[in-house]
Amino acid sequence: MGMMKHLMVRSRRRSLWMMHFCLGGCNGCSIEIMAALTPMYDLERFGILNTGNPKHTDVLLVGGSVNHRNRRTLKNLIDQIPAPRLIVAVGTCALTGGIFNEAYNIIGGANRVVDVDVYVPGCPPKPEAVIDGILSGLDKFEQ
Amino acid sequence: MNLAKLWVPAAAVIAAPVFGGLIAGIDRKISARLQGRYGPPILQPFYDLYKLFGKDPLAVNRWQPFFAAMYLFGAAASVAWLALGGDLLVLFFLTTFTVGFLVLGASCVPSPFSRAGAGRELLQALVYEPVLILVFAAIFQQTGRWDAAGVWRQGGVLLAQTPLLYLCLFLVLVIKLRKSPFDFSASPHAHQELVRGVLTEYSGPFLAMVELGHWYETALLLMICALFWSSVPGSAILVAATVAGLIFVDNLFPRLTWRWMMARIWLPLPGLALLNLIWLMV
Amino acid sequence: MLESTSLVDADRLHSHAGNLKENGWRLVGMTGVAREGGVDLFYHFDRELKMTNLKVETEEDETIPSIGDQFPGAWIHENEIQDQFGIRFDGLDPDYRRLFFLEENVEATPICRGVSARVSKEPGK
Amino acid sequence: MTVSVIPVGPQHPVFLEPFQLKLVVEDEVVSEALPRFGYVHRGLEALVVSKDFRQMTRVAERICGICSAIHGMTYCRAIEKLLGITPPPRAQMLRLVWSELHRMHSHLLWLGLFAEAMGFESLFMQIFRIRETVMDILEQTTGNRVIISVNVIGGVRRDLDAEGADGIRRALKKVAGDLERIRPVLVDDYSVRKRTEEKGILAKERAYELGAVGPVLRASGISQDIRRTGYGAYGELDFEPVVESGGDCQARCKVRYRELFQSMDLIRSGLDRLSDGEIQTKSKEKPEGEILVRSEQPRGEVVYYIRADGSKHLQRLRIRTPTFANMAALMDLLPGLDLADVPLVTLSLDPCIACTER
Repeated sequence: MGMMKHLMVRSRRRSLWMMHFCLGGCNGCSIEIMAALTPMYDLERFGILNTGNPKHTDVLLVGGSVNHRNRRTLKNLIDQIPAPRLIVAVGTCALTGGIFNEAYNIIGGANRVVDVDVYVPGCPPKPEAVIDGILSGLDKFEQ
Repeated sequence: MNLAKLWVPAAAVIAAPVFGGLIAGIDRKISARLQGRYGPPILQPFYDLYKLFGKDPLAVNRWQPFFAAMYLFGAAASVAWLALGGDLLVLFFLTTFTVGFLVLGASCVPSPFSRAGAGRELLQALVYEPVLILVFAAIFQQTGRWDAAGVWRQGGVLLAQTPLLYLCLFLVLVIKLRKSPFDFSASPHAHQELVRGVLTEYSGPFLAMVELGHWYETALLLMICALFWSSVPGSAILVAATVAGLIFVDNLFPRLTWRWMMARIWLPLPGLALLNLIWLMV
Repeated sequence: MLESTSLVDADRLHSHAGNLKENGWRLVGMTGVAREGGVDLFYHFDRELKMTNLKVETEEDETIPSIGDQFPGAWIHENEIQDQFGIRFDGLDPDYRRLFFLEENVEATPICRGVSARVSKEPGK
Repeated sequence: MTVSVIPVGPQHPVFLEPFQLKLVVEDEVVSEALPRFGYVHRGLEALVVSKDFRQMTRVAERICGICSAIHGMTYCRAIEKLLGITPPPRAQMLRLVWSELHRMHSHLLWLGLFAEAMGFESLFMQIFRIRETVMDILEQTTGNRVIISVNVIGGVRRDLDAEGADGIRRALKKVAGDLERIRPVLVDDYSVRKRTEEKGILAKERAYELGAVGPVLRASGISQDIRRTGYGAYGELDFEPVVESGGDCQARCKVRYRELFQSMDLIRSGLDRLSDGEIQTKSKEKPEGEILVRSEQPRGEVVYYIRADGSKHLQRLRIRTPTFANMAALMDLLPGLDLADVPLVTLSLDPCIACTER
């Protein structure tokens, strides 16, 4: 039994299917996440695969700040992700609302809607930082 | 009935997914290298599968897990049947049923992506099923046997007489394994119009079951390929070459549309197979 | 004051826009600027890299004729203005009824300094 | 006949950003399309209330990450006109160099996503590999990859030394070679042509009537490029807009592919003509007046309207972004398309939702 559990933790750490959802931001984080998938950075060597379907997702990368319309969309998406899941907020907007925090349609960072596990600061964070952020969240799967 | 004989299919049922998973892992690694990336470890598909079994089971309705299980069962039974040396015609019906369950599972949910994927899966079956039956007919024509065990014992290089048929079978493999340019019903690559089509609504353990079924199907099709050069080293070479060809084709093409497949592939493919068959007969 | 801007009445907007269209002008965009008691609406047109503008001075909550029938790309500009300034456009298609960019709980906001922004925000979560 | 409603988005792998297309589909043919926006709407034009006109440069850069350099430049140009100052020639030329590098990174990103929308994974990876060269040179010369923040009111923030200029030249040589190598696949390959030719045709007159801008308009055979107005240092350089006549996805792809080479030419001749001198004109004034300024972004013409009353805060800032203008064209193209072509045709207009909604 112990071995099965050990193997499960190992599998979860080695196989992360990710989805990124860009909210009200400038899109810069989104393209850096795309860049992290490509030859220079190659997320797949860590077993991280881009799925784009919440039902297949283990790790959700949220970029951008929450506004009044996408709040519900984000909540719906999270509800469709089967546990255990990891939620990573990428970029300053997703952390606090960033430069747009005072704008009339912005509620704030992603933590206003969901419980974020890892925060990756930067405007936008470099792909290395995104990779580091995802991998540093893996300890959540130990439990 | 000799009980000892049952060891062979039992071993095949255990070995086939390992084989199918390894093929998937090698495919991902080589594809990554072709794209200039480092790529995941070869064992990646097994990590993925085991992880999926550990996710929360979220089924859309009661039928979905049932159809996923039936698909897995059908695929495993086909492999067992072939390993048992069973009749090729029965195998043909078994594979048809297997696909049927996949389509049913995809159309029992309300998601339009899944349903559209199911429709396309059916169209694909329409394209490759006639070829499969012609392949079996050609094997019979050449060896005089319907049962796989007999065909294998007969030996010989079937490939020498059936190059066109083998080409058709290769295209069937491209379609069945959802490689570009025919990856429109449930592509493993996310960025496509249907968000994984047939598999959209499956999650966690049910997705793992479908994935496992897919590995059985991979193994089954490659076992059929092996019949074309029935000696151990021969079939090993043939299967390796076929897999390499699949990976290259996958990386050389963009996805085309099902309309293109119906217009350009649907009739020519069985036509080509038939041509080869007629050539065998005269 | 912007260069080459002509002030027109709301009810003559259609004929002016029609004139411009016949002469090969292209609708570039629309800008709303709030002032006390109303909104200044600018229609920007372009032809061979030269620009011309029409300016309509509207009262609060006035209904303006849509120029969507002359310039089919106008709907997106008009819907946005409708969201942000509360002006209605007559004959707008498709009409998002002030829900183009904003949710119901965010009221129309005249986005200009000096005019108070009316936003009711409900808390997140 | 089966009629179904397929909601593409707000989360869909083909779109990087949330944006919904409700498609009414009859037998996998789209009969009606209704877009839904507002998922990215921030209301940043209203930020002029709380941020002064110098801080707004940083906001303008963050309208959209893909076109940020040119947004920043256009905003600065507008304020400079209101202040009555002109940046020194060296700053003007540096702005051109960085704008064109940014255009290259945007176009390469688009080419990659376009390949991916076709399901051509390996081409996607190759194009992104080429793009990294451009990203590296942006990082080397400005310190950041995406939002390079080089523009300030009155000039640029960073200078380019001879080493940096040589680095850019070397990188361009590499990119040009790599791009030539993917040309047969991108333009001549049978299966790629099968997916892109005669898909989503936008006729010349219709494109003009709908107010389409940028590569979309140029792919439909209309030669329009705001850079031809000669703003900044563009007046000193000689170039012709890239025009194709097909109006389909293939033509839009070709326009952007050829524009990459055009940008490289502009950068090279810009670097050759780089004069010595200051990189910033300082001014202590506050902007006053009303102005309309246009620039050519990777996606087309962007229009800034600014009204200022001589105080620290602007009175009104209005930005008409290129995708905002192209949306009407997209809605005109969708009905009648095959479902499989919807992502490709949508992407061929290079929609930037962050720009559209601001």
